[in-house]
Amino acid sequence: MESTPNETLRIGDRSFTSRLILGTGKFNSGESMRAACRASGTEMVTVALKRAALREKDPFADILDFLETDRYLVLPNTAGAMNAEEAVRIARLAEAAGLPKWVKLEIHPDPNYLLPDPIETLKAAEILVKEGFTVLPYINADPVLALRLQDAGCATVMPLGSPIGSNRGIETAAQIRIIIEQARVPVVVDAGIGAPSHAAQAMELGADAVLVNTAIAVAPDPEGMARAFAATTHAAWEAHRIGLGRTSATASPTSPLTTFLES
Amino acid sequence: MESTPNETLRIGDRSFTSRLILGTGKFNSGESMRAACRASGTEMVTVALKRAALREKDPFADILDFLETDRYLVLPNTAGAMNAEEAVRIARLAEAAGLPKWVKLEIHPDPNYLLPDPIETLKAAEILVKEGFTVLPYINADPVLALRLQDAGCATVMPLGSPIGSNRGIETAAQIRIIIEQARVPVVVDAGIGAPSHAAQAMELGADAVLVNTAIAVAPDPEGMARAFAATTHAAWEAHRIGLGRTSATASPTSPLTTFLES
Amino acid sequence: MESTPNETLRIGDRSFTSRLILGTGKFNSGESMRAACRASGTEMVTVALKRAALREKDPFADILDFLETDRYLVLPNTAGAMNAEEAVRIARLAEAAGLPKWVKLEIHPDPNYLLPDPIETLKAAEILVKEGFTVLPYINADPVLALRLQDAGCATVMPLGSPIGSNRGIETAAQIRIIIEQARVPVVVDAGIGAPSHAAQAMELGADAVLVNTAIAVAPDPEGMARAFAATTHAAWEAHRIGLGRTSATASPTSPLTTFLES
Amino acid sequence: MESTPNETLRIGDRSFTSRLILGTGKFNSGESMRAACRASGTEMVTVALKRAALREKDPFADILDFLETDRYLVLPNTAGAMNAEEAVRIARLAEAAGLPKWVKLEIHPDPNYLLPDPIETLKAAEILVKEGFTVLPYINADPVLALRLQDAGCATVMPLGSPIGSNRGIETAAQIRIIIEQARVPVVVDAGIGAPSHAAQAMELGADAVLVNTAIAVAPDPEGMARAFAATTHAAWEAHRIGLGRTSATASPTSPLTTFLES
Amino acid sequence: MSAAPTIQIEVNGKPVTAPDQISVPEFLRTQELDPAKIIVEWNGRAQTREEAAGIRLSDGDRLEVVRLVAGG
Amino acid sequence: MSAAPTIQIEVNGKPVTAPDQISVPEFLRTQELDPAKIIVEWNGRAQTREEAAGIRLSDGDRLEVVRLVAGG
Amino acid sequence: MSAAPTIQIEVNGKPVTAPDQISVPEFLRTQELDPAKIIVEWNGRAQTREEAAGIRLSDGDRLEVVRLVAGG
Amino acid sequence: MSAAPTIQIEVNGKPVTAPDQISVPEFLRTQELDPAKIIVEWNGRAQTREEAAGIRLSDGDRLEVVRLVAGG
Repeated sequence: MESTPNETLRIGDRSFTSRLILGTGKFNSGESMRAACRASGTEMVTVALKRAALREKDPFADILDFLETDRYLVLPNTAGAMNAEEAVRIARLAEAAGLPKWVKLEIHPDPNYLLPDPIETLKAAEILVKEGFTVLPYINADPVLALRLQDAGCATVMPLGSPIGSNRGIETAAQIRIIIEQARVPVVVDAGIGAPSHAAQAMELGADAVLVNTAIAVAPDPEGMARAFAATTHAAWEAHRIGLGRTSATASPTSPLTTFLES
Repeated sequence: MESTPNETLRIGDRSFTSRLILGTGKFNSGESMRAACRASGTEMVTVALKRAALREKDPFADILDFLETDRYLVLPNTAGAMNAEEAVRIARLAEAAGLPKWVKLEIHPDPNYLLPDPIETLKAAEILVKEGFTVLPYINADPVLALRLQDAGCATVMPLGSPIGSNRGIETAAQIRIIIEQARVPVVVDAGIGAPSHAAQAMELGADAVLVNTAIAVAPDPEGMARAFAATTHAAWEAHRIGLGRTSATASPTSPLTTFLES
Repeated sequence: MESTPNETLRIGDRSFTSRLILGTGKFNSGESMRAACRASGTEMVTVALKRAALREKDPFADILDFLETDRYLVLPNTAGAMNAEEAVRIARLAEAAGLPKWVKLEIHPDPNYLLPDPIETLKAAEILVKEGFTVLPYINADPVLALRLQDAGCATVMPLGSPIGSNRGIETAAQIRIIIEQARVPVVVDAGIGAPSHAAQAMELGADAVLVNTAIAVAPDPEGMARAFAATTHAAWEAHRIGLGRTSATASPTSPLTTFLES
Repeated sequence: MESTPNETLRIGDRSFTSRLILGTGKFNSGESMRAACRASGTEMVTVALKRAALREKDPFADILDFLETDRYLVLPNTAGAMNAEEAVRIARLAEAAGLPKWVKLEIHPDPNYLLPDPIETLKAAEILVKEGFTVLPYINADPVLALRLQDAGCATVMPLGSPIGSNRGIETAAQIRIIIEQARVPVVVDAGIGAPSHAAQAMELGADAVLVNTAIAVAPDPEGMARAFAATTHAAWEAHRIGLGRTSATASPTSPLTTFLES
Repeated sequence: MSAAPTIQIEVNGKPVTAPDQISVPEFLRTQELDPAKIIVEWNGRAQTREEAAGIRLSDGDRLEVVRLVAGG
Repeated sequence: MSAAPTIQIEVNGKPVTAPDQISVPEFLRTQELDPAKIIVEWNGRAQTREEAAGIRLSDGDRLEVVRLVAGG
Repeated sequence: MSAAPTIQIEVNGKPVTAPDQISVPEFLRTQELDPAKIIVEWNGRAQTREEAAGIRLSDGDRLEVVRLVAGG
Repeated sequence: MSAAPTIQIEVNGKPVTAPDQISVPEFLRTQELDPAKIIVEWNGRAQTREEAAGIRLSDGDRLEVVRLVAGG
């Protein structure tokens, strides 16, 4: 009876009301990023780490200047890591930077498709969980891998819908459905979500949250787009919670049809 | 910059803020229908006509007792008509009943799939337009038929996504895209919309509105479901207005990836 | 138990062994067209009519010089007709040219999508059937229209998979399935068939034949491609005849799995 | 210019003319299995290993009695293995049985979906390659895993289309396309291929072969179905070799359309 | 004393007997229908409630008697 | 000596001048078209080649002159 | 006369009693299995039929006894 | 007077010369980097800013010098 979600999303030791996680890449200014984050109502945003260029002023100042860290959990990712060892080092650097001991674990050596490496991801997850990190691994939509990561103590699994930034939506619906059916931790669909209908579809499949970046960041109006994704994500989550109908092979009338005006 | 639609939907001589039209069939009580209509924020609801049973108390009283007719345009449909002549007679009866001179024209003789008859629909549309009706025809997703109905003076075209009540969503996306590209009147996607993601997809294709009935009426919580559909429909409409990104064959990184920790 | 189709396809008063109809457009030479027709084993090929250019040598000589008319029924189409009247005139011209009194009825006024006009098509079909033509109408995948054309005496219905020459395959599967289920005449899937898998899918849906043109004519090796389409079409027809299995939501093992090496 | 494949498929140190691999499970008799294998023209068939029941006559005698081992490479699978160690033991048992030192490596602990375990599969592959086996691993359609298995020395990768025995076809087309694009060994699409059109689609994506079992074995006429799959697989392979056309958003006429009968 | 004359009319496709010259609203009430909720087509022409109130039925008249209901 | 009389006819929608009473095959040949490959509609009616051979053109006649071509 | 000595072995995960020093083919035959159709893993190592023919079983041995079957 | 002794260290994979025993924050400032915005891995171990402040660099030390940036 209320339009805001009335069950919280529990990841690790934290609770979230919002089911939309925002990536901060690709915005054309810190201001537009801040406005979009605010408008989205998100409670978790990702950041990356990058080698500092010596003797060169970075144009984009410090990202934390633009993130209202009291509003959001800042989730560092391990983008750029080519293997488990590098991912672990990045996670530790993020912790040393004073960020929460959480990590979006992503290891994708191929530069064309940015698809995650299942072997290295599991290896890194095992190490990081042991070190006390709350680990959110980005994975291909592989149900067996998802189970192994849960067994290893990951706080979520984050299967992809389609390649990062491709806007192609949920091409992996059949396998995401299985992941959700078998999951003992929240399932966050990440990557490829390019339109509100994609976010809605993920939630209707039973996902617990979605992570969106490109579709909002490069929109002509990131703030408006953030709002649109937030509204859709939560409405579809609500619809899934209420219970959607089954599909049928034939039609089913919505008006009385019989013996009308047959003379 | 505002989350409510800031452009109105113009059909015939009327303007609408809401882009969600509700069908009133299949609710299990007049009260739940009224609550869902209200929660949806709709401004147009459909009704049907049915032969009265003699000497038999109709269980569902009068539908108008449950419709707040000051809030909604009540749109009579011609369900049950087997041909153009019957559809025209039904439209005239609805007008005689004091309803607005509008009609959702639907002629679907086949009881299994309830798919509309293009020939009879055009024939009836020509007559009804001539008599001054505002005609909203329910059609298969046939772009040439859509053009002919517009040429005949129809106020909208209402292509189907999939069979009525099937919940299968937008199976006709490619042809709906063409209809929208060529349309000179609002395009309302009707039939088969079984989940918020379907409504969102329709709006992202560029539809001007959607008509939903079964998915809301038979939901365990019609009121909550109506709210979910309304939020999704308008958010996706907004996203389409802002401009969604193109899809790509490869990935596009959201984090800096180069030369990181490669030692 | 035999690999060649053992039931014939009956259209009008003729029987066909081949279930692949070839369009002759777009070949880059008469010779390659002839070779492809031969390799395909087809028994029906389409031709078009075109205004002759006065005082101008037509480059492509006479198509009949390249068609072995003893092998194939030559089926004139009405491409270029903007309405029923023009289609009827073209059909009569084709008959006057000495072709069989058959016609592939196609009326598609829109130059971008070449989608057929249901109203004009039915009107022309009624006239042509009355004049004794064997009429094979090209239509959108509209089940009600398909029935009306059958009622009017058409010898087949030819629903499209996707727009002519688009190579997009069977985008209209759900409605083609209904057309086939309700059909009393052979159903020939025409347009958009760009790969052998598309032809196979059409036959597995239960189609009686497919018409292919672009995918063969513009292939680097039209003869080899014709052979590939022919083999696929007939193999898939045979598979449909034998009976394909149902899909299932879960897996079903093909090897014994229980209690093996569990120690 | 010839209808039989004119390039051979090279796996390990063997060459194959047929691109259809048959699974032998689920046939209702040894005779029907033999007939289907023969009719398919296959050159490779899979078998499984199973604990012998003590003091119990096995009904199905010895599978090798029904396999013409001079015609086919008999490929043992590791179905039933729950982890790498068990898979390795099964492979060694098969070798001890006198089968070729080849193995279809499949490790799928989940009984509902039979989806493969990427971690255990890579681990087993590394061991078996080192022992001199020709390893054909069954995997989810994970491009990064596919590359790692190739790096480990596997002779093919065998990504799934959909769950084993589900007949759902190629639900993983986008990722199989990437696997094929990046592959340095033959790609064999395995699992879920339930109709000739599915096999054709796999070949059109560029696969080197398909493995089919359920769809043939449980067909009312396995022999005829085997023939249909063989014909389709090779025809689609040929079509892919010749080169299929691109898809287009609009139509492209196959008949001359301009200025015809416009008077 | 003779009985009141009756007529045969067709209502929703079925034959019904009614008193001659009965008004439409009165006829509806004899059928336990509320004239305020009913729409009537009389000999093929739709009638507003005001028009219907003025009609007196004659032998052979055809009526369609319909109501508004829920529909999609 | 007077010039041979000519007529104005419409061929494929365009005005063309031709000798009066010229037969259809002769006319086609003046247009460098082979009558054996051409099909003619004369004043709105399709003509077989035999019929066409017997037609002599008069002022105001309308001809459609078409051929068979490749088509899908 | 003393009874022949017996051993306890594990076959396919279950305990089985067998005569001491029985050869693998003989043992299989006591289990109504055809040694020519069976493949044996002995104490964790796969054995060819030739190797298996030379093995005599001792107390505590573990056997996996498998056959080739249809599979996909 | 002798010049101050210098060391060779590796920073982000490249050789850099620095004064011996320079503290990490000082070194960063010589590179025009703000120590408050930088995270340092020293010889393979991540360092908090407090830890980094206490480190003095020696010849052969390896540093990774990173910052937080936008990322998805």
